[in-house]
Amino acid sequence: MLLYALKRLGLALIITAVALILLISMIQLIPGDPAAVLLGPLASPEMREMFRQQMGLDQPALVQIARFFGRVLTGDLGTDVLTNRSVLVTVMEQVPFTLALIFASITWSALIGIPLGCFAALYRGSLADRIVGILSVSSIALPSFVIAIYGLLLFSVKLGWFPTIGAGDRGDPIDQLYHLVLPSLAVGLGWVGYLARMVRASMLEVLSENHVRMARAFGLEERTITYRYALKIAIIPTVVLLGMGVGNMISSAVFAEIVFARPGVGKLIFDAISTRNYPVVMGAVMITTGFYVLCTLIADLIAAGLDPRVRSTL
Amino acid sequence: MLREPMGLLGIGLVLLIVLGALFAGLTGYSPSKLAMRDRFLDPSFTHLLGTDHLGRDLFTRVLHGARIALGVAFVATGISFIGGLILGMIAGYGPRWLDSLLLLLFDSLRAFPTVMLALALVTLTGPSLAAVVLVVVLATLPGYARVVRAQTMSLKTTEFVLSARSLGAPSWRILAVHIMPNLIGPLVILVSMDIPVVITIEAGMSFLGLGVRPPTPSWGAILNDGYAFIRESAWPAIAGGLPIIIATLGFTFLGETLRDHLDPRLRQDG
Amino acid sequence: MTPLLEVTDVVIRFPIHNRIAARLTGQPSSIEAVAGVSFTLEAGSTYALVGESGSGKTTLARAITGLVPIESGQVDFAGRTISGLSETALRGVRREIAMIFQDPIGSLSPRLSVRAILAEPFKVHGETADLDGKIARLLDDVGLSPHFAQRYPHQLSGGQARRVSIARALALRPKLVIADEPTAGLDVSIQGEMLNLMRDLQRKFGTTFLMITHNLNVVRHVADRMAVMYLGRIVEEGLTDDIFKAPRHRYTTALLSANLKAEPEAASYVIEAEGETPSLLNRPKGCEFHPRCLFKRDVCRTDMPEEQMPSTGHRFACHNPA
Amino acid sequence: MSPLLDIKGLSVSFRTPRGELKALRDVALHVDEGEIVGIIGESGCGKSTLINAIIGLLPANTGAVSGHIGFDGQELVGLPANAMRKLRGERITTIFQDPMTALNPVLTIGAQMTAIQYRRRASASEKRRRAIEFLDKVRMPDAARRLDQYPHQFSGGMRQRICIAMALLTEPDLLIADEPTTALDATLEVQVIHLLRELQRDIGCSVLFISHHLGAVAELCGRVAIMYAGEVVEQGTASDIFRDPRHPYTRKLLECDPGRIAERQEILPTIPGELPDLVHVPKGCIFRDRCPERFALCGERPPEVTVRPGHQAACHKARELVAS
Repeated sequence: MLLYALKRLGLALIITAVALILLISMIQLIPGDPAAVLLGPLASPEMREMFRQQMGLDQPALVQIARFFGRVLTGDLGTDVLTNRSVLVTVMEQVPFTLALIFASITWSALIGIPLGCFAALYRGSLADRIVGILSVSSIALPSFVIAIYGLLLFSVKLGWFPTIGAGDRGDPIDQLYHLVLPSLAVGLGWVGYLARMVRASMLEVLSENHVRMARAFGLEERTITYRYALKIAIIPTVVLLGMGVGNMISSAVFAEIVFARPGVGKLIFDAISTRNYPVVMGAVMITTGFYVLCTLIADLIAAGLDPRVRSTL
Repeated sequence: MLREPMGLLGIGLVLLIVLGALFAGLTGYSPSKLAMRDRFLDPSFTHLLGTDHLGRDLFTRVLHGARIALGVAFVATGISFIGGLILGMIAGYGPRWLDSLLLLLFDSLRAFPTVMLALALVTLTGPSLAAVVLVVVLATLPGYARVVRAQTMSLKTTEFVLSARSLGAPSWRILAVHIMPNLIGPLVILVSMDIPVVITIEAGMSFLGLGVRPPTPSWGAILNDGYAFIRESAWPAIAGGLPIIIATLGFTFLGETLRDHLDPRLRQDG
Repeated sequence: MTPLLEVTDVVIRFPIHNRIAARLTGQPSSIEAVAGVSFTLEAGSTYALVGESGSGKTTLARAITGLVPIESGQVDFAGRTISGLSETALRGVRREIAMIFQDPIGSLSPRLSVRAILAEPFKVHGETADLDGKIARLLDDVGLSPHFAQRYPHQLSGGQARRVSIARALALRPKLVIADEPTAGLDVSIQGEMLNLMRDLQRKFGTTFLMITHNLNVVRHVADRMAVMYLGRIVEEGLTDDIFKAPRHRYTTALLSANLKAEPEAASYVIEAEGETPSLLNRPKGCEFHPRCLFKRDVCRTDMPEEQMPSTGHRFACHNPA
Repeated sequence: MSPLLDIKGLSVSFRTPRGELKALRDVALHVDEGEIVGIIGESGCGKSTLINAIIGLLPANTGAVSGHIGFDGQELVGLPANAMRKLRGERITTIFQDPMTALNPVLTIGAQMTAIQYRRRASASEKRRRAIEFLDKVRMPDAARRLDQYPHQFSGGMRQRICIAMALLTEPDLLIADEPTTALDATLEVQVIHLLRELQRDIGCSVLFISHHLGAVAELCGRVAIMYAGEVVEQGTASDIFRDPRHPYTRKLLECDPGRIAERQEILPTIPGELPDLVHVPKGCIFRDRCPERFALCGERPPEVTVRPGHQAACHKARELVAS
């Protein structure tokens, strides 16, 4: 297990590093002058030249990549062009809002999705299973931003039940929760379906395995078989997929933040693009990517810990 | 397949989108010509979905948007399909160092949440249709390549591949005759299940202003316009979301039914 | 007689850990699946490699045609060294040595028709003239009617699929056919058919057979010579009749006594081997069979037995032979 | 005394896309108390369906089930699932073919062995003690320590021993062994057979031993039934069946077994032909198409001929076909 964890951690670090390098290299690979794109058509040649020097764009490509990489390793993601603060600080200010949204969404969707998946697996082939199946594929298919806008339209604009913008008052948790309802509905709805399908599929796979047949031949109760024998195995691949699904959730969160004008990393990037605040965009992309890699790493480690076949190896 | 209600519904919805794209020119309106006197009209027989903040017929715009959505979906998935197949087979069958290298590349690309990839890329290139296609390919291809690679590796050790090798068959022949035919089926299922994802990415990017430039009608852009004026009129927002819902649900239902029929693992009798 | 195939001191290793992991776990970085095997195969004869799971017999068979790389040792075929050849250089060799794999249906490419499967050897070696005639003759050789050409592997029964693999193996009239468990997965009533067919074809074309099997009953009826393998080594080797009449190595005797006869009142067997084949990760010291041997002596625990050859053509490695 | 397991006229069919597949037709078989009965059959003979019918675990596409399965006076055909479940693992236990997949990979052996004792009113430590006792019985070295290990830490042979220990733990009346040695090497197979016989004597249960390996059945069983294409074609004591078989299929099957052929032979005997299609079951004798003895009467379904007390063969010529 220790060996596995080390290997997996090493891999995560390498992947993050390569992802970073890819990101930095994109500036080089993409044709055109980034200074022109980033500063917009109105910038004077002098401004562009200054920008190039500032960003180190006048250096050879490899030097730039190496430099940038080196700075990132020390936690220096550059300077916020607008406020002149460290990008790291700017981004980290917004992280709690996004995390709150993501965790709220994961929580409510897991509470509904996982039992729904078990239920569908137990009553496979029944009408209820079919209905759950259709609803879950539909909820996965529907883009979160469409749900967000329709939700906004119906519940905020027409019915006036929920607030349309913001994250609520700073010192008022109730108000903050109130502001979370619609965004986390939009972000989490797809996850309910995703979870239900994952759990159902892996449960069905486990229930068709030989050892389940053996457990039945020993007269164990269906309840024991489902919860003690099957779920313990089915949960392992589900955990891995959950980790991978966080990527989707980050994307959904970006849209939800924009639609509901909620502070957060997504909103930050979106606003930074319109103000051509290029270091903030890159910094935020790096931090969310790192967060995503971390989530898959944690999920893989939990899954490995749940599996004695991996756990007992060194 | 036609006997299943879900498949039938899927085919119906997809057909609606495809026909819409084909006959988008027959509505009698231009998708981009302004008519400021007709702003925010509610739906009627002359304007089936009403008009937007610039007085353009939303129905016409939605139909033209279908062309963009379907075009991106087919071009980008086609590139991803072929690229994933080739790169996956190279990784799975080629030398180990190449496999490690490609795998690292795939996994690193997969480390980006799709929206982040889109945001980072478009900041540098500026919004365009090509950028949308590039984002879709970068977001989907590594996943396909990984699946193809895993399958190639397991096929590589099957007795029928060993048998072909023991005959002296060259690598290209083993890949083309014995491995590829066993990969295509599962990959087609996988890719067809991803079409709604691609439509979502395209719509999402134009919603964020990262896709096609206005005034070209894209569903995401229509939705964004509607969102901006949501307090003036609900119809532009509804009109932008509706085709996205129809298309993603239609392709999902179709893909699901297709998979249930083609995936031998899910069939009870062998 | 001249030897057609000569295998000398062949060692095959499989990596199991990379170097860092091996150091951390204290396990070796590779295992020896085949640990120094030598035997000679006369042209026109049938030779059987016998062993249970983990004996390395399948690995050895695959290594002969270069499907698995060998670590050291040498393989000579028809007077030419074929070990260590490149894939391209092996192509000519593979025309002369055909293989039949274990799984009757799984060893046939699932998306190809029987016709395409049988056409492949000719296409690979560029002999595409009169393809249909050749395929028809092959089907006839193995007793399948011509309409089988249109079928796909999953539409065949185990016996029919096996016939197709035999036809494919014999397509280019190879000098040597290596058959890995040719009767595995087949019912008793069909096993005989396959063995008869292979014998017929051997008579007709003078083919040499190397057969890999765990089924002693099969060996007795078809093999001229046999070798018994245990943990990647040959523990006993000789004429089949000699070994069946007077087995010497204690593993061979155990294997023979475990071959249960369908005769109810026959004298009950004696279990002559305890426990199970140990893992290749920790080979026992001394004689590698000693932990399971009922006849072990002290020397068996410490010294690996030397190979002895009391009579010509019968060799074994045991401190306390039967 | 009535038999412990008494199967009469059992027929089972499956729904398939091609139509109703009649997997078992009019099967009669009994197992007395304390007896070991062997069932021999090649692939497709219906032996797995027979086991599944007895333990009430037929697959979802099962069609009609008719006839009787009497177990200790209780009718098992049509028994409610709950009542059936009460018998399973308590009075009827099963050992399966593949020991590598039969155990739950994420639970320790100890957890699995205590879980199946859920009906016993005993403390956890007592259940554990019993598990250790039975692991000792199947000669698991160091049982107490190994109880806390997971299945993947055991070899195939050891896993099959664990399965045997689990099957005997509840001291069942009937043990069903479904090809328990097929996945094992020959040197392990004899060990397992030896162990089964020893423990059967110890516990005194009845055993239904299913195998396609004639030698294994001959070694272990007192009585033998031969199945072909969903029917029991012959049954009798082991010595009757192996010395004086009366059904042509049994005779051919024994002839084909290379283990019984003493001298090295140039041409091995075979049974030409294929299994009949069980969707469209042919009229008359099921073995007719492949039978060397067939004659005009074989177009009619053969009667169950009693050759001698306890030895039946379903063949028109059963009385004439004496051992040569």
